[in-house]
Amino acid sequence: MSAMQSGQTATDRMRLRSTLTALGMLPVLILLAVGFHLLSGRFLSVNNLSIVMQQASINTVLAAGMTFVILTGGIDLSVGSILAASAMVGVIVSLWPDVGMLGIPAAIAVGLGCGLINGVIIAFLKLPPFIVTLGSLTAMRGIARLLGNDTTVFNPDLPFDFIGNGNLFGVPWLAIIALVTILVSWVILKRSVLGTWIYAVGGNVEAARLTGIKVPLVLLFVYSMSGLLSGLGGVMSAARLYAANGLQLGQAYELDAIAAVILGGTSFVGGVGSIWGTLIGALIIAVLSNGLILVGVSDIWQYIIKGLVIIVAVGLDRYRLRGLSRT
Amino acid sequence: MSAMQSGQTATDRMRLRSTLTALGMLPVLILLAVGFHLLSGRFLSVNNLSIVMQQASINTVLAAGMTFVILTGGIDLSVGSILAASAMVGVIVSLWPDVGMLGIPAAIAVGLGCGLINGVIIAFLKLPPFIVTLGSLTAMRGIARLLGNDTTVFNPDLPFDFIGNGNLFGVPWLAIIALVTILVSWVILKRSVLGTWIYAVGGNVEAARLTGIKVPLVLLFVYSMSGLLSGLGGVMSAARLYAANGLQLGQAYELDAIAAVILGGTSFVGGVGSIWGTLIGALIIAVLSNGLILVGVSDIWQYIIKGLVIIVAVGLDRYRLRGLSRT
Amino acid sequence: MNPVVASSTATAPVLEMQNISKTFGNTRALTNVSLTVYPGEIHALMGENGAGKSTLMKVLSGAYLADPGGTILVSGRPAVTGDPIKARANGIAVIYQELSLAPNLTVAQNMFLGEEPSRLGFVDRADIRKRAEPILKRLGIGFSPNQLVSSLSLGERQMVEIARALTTDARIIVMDEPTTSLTSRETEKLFEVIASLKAHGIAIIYISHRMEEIYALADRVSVLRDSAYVGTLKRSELSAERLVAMMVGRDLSSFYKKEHRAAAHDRQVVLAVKNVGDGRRVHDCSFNACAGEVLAIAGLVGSGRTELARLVFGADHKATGVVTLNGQELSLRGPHDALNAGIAYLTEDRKALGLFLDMTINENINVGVIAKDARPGGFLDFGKAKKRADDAVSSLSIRTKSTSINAGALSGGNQQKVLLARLLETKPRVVILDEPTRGVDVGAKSEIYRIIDELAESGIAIIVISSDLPEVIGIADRVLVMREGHIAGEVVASPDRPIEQETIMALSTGPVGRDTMSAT
Amino acid sequence: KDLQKIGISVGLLGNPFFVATIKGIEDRAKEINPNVQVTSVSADYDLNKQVSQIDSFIAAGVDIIMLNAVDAKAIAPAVKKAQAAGVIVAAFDVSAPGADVTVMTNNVKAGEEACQYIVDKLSGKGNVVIINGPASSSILDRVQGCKNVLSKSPDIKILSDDQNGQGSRDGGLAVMQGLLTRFDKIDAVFAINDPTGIGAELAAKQLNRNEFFITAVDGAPDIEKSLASGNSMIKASASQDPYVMAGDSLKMAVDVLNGKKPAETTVLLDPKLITAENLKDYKGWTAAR
Ligand SMILES: Nc1ncnc2c1ncn2[C@@H]1O[C@H](COP(=O)(O)OP(=O)(O)OP(=O)(O)O)[C@@H](O)[C@H]1O
Ligand SMILES: Nc1ncnc2c1ncn2[C@@H]1O[C@H](COP(=O)(O)OP(=O)(O)OP(=O)(O)O)[C@@H](O)[C@H]1O
Ligand SMILES: [Mg+2]
Ligand SMILES: [Mg+2]
Repeated sequence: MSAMQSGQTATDRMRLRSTLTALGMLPVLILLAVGFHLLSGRFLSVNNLSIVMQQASINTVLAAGMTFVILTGGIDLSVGSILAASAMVGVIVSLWPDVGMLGIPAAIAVGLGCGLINGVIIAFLKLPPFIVTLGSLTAMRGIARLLGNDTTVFNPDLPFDFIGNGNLFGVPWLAIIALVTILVSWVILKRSVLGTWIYAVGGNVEAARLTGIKVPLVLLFVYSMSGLLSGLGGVMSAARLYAANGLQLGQAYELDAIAAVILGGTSFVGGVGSIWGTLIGALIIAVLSNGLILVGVSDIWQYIIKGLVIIVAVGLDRYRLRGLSRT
Repeated sequence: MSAMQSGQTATDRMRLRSTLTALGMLPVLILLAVGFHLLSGRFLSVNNLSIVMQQASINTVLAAGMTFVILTGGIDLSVGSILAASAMVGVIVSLWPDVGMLGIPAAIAVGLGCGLINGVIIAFLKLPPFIVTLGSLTAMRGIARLLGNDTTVFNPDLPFDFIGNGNLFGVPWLAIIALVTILVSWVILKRSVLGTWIYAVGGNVEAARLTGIKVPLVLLFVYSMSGLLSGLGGVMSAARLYAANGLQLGQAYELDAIAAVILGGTSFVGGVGSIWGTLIGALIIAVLSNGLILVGVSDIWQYIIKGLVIIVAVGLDRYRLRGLSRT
Repeated sequence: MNPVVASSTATAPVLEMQNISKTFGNTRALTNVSLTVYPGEIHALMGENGAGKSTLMKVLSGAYLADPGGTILVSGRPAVTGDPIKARANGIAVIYQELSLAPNLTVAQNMFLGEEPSRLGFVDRADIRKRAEPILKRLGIGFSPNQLVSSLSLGERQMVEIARALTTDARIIVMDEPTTSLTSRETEKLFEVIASLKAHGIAIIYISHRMEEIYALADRVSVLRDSAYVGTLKRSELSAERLVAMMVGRDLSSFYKKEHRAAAHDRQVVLAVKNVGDGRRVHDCSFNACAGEVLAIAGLVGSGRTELARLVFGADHKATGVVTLNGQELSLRGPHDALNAGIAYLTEDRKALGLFLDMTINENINVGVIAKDARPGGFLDFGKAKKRADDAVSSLSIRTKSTSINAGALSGGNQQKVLLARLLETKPRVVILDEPTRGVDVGAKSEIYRIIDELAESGIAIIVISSDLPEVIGIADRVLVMREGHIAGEVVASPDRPIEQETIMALSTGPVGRDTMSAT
Repeated sequence: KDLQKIGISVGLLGNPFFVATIKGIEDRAKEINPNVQVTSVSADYDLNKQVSQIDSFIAAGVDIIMLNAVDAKAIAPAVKKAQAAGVIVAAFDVSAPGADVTVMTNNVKAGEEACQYIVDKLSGKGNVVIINGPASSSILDRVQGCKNVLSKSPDIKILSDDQNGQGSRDGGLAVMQGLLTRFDKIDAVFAINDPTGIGAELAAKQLNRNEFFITAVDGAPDIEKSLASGNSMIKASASQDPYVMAGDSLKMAVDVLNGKKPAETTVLLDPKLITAENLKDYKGWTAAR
């Protein structure tokens, strides 16, 4: 039957399309990497790739949390401030004699706590995520500064510095943490009940409610997750720098995280997107920053080129998917 | 007939509701103003109110442009960078002997040009506004720095400095410009055909397309408008400061502008909102900054309080409107 | 079947569409379709869900650009295609199937959207009002032109769509399922309007899945099947058998269920609703639903049926009253409580409130039960889900190649069945179906009736909200009629005396009762 | 006239440097009037914001505005406005044209000292990297001072001077990682401030590079720790004394308030190069005074 046949090709197209979507910006990433290597002759060295992975790692972790949030159609602007506050707590606790390792759980707990507060306000008081997290962006920044009395706290003997500077079989711990975060997120999103609910809430929140999904709990989860991962980001940042500063750390990180998510093909309206895309998006951003330094482009031109590349990358992606999409 | 009657009461309720919505955060604004006056004893002086209006003016102009954009369901992150670039051009041109006044049209033209480019990419190439304007946020920042070779350009005899520092019958020109911007925006949004189309595109883009509205042109208009108003903001900033700096000027202004719009009750999904709300939102932000300094709150606590007030304000607003909305 | 070619009428055709094809990616929506329409003719277009009717009309209206090769002649002159404004200038007005209103604009603004009366770019609001009011009056519309569309019920929105089509001096008006959300009274009004349009020589292309409307209106009927033109019948040649045969290519024997179930009173009451109201649109409603019974709720558009159902389901907050299930009082904090207790609800607005268009059919069917099916730790059980989805697809005859395509790609009738499948997976004891056959073709409709029947047979209490009176009468054991948020009366079917349309109509429009007055 | 209210606006409050300046101001002010009200705000390097803050200070009726200008040139009109309203403007760390008094570190000299150390250590020959920062006057001065010295030694080659480490550990680390990959052999690094220098050191440690050493400017607490540890790659930092600097500025401002015009309205404090050797004599920013 011809209807059947066209159904078959339709399915094929769907599959092709979803593969391409999942692949997302990978071609762009590869293009950039090869381009930088040709220009600098040094980009594709093991050493440099490990640097890029490190530099991408914190943004990847934040962007993973942001993916959860954006999939539900929300946004979390407070990740940078939460990161700063958690890093402060992490370093401060690390200075406690003997139990310095507690800095890790303490920082993560702070992140989780902030995320929970965001989540409660958004899910139960039903206030718009943009404003709520803008508010906590500001308030948490103040708290982060308060924590250190507005100075840099530092600990040259940070007990968990291996996280920021160590390797496991040559792979930086930071990169491992980022990858594990992505994997866990993938499992949650694609293999768990909760993941389906997250997509459902993002796709059609009214329908989700009517099918009996407890929308507030789902929202609470995603904002808590984003907070928790910001806390983890705080640990990573503290471990990398042996220090934290309440005011400067994490400024504008939310923009990078959101950019990674959107570059990765996740839709702002919610319900559509994948965590692998986010990883690639974060890598693109890191490759750009690192590659432009390697090539020796001056700071000013780095801005201009970065901006243009971001736009062109999304443009290429659109172009690639055209003809496959519905109209 | 009772159907008529219930239709009548429904209309009444609608009217009440829309008045309340239009009123929006006004009660919060008044509350804040009175509160600060009681605490500092100086807030409600003519002098200080004129300062607040001045301080709110640039953000108001940016937020007006942002209102257009957000009403169509988009976003414009590049306003701060465009403002910086326009201000640079404005000051540089103002240094030309004899024709220094050309700085004003030059700066506005730069803003308009940038807005047009954003608009073309978003409307015709159909790329997501967030990424496009994030790209131009970055690229324009680079260009703004390039314009002044990374230094401050300065003109102590700025020919149009009256804009930034002069008064008309005691009202600062900055405030007048901001008010006129709001008025013009209101006329466009509520009285013109284009305004109806903007709301329609934001409310249901498919429906707008089916009725023959040229959606790309509407989008082009809103981003151009936002660019143009950013350019105007650049002129205002240059006139106020007699100077411009490509790197520092306008950093994170987009967040303030968006916050003003959202505080003003405009919805992120597009189609719902009013320009008066935006004005009130911008005033709230300015009152907070000014009032907290007057009261003598330390910088750290200013952050914390600002963040909380933003959240509480929206919360109050929700609470006030509850019972009027459906569920 | 043998296609019947229309005999030419005396006048020249106002519209000739020839060899129109349209493909979406790899989907053929239209294959060489031709259609000829004469002035003053009501030309019905029929076909199953997904046959291509709406696509053909969107090509006509300029919303889609057809594949090259076809031509459209309006009054003998070739028309520019692919441009909604040009099409409208040519005198073509369309009431789209998917409501295409901007919810945040007022009724009047929507009516004139895209061609606002204006001076120098400023909206002439006086003129808008002046032109809107007579049209609204002509349609008997009770709400104000200044009301926001977002505050209207689905049915009211449909009236706005119709009003919009009447704002232009159209020569051809396309109505793509205009009555799906309308009750008899509005439908009658619409038919009056159609008659007067016809008298003025305006051609109407009328798409509907309701046979009785076709009988009442159509001068000629063209049928599409699987994206291709099948044939055209003149009014004199119309018969249900022929139409159905042309549409489906097979016979559909029984349409509505005929034999009667045992009378309601000797059944056990499952759901008892007492004095339920929301303080705004629904007041003091009480009724019972029994196991194995089909209870219909009829009423005019906006009479509050949907609201009542949502209150019972816990989707909205009750101001008054109690809901009792099997003698146990429920405290509903949300739909999840209702679903846990065994009450399921099928929404009337499947796109906006029902489906996850970007999720697969499989996910759409399973989303309500994945938590129960999950493996320890909350992990999805893909095997179980696939089995459920496949079973549902075959038992409800959902027509799709695979359950892993997105629900958004299905035609309306099949989407409805996906929603039904989701609802049935929760094993409910009470099922509330809000307009279950809206926009669903004859074949699917009869399958949905069959499903309703089987559910009733299995002892589930079924509440059907419907604006389609023949349907209500055909399937219901008992009919509640709502008027202005109150239950105005109840009509019980008995073997010797079937329910009559007039009874329901009288109850739904009749004089306002005393209790109603005092409550307003 | 009594000292009742002081307003402080600094570039970026989260920097420990500015915290020390604020402490310096507060301590000196309390000595004069224990009930003085001090409000300190951060302009976040935004000139518009700083001008707004000055406006608000004027409205709040402060006696003195302690100003760390975001922009050394462009702040002029705001200074004039404040003075017209009868407020004394005292600049510290960064000059502000027209300010009643100015106390700042000689940043050119700081750059010169830090880089003279490099020249001496390298005996006038080698590859040097300058990690730049946000283009503010003090940083421009430091880089200028550094280049003044380096240019006197023709055998010293500047490999890179246009990368922005944002003046932070984070930025210094990221930029240095790139630079280390780009250049196989570096002999010395000049970082425009201490956090940048520490970031650069972290990068080098990670990549196991130790063929070079680092000098910086500031003398911040974390650099003290580094220098003290003995195995640090950071060898010297041209230290400033923010506490004294800001305190002096306030004292001079109070004099002006009381009608005593100082003979010299601008005071340049000389930086002091601290190294592992002379560290024990160094007071540091956070020392109790
Ligand atoms: N925008 C689109 N993109 C891809 N396929 C489409 C699109 N619109 C319609 N189709 C497909 O074209 C076919 C015809 O759809 P159409 O909406 O014209 O059917 P219809 O006859 O109006 O059905 P119904 O009675 O359910 O309204 C269907 O298979 C549908 O899935
Ligand atoms: N969002 C809303 N805001 C305000 N009033 C509304 C809203 N939605 C519906 N109403 C009003 O509530 C009343 C009842 O609506 P409801 O949807 O329950 O009616 P219904 O009988 O199901 O009609 P329909 O068949 O049109 O769906 C209508 O008068 C309608 O105008
Ligand atoms: Mg259709
Ligand atoms: Mg209904």
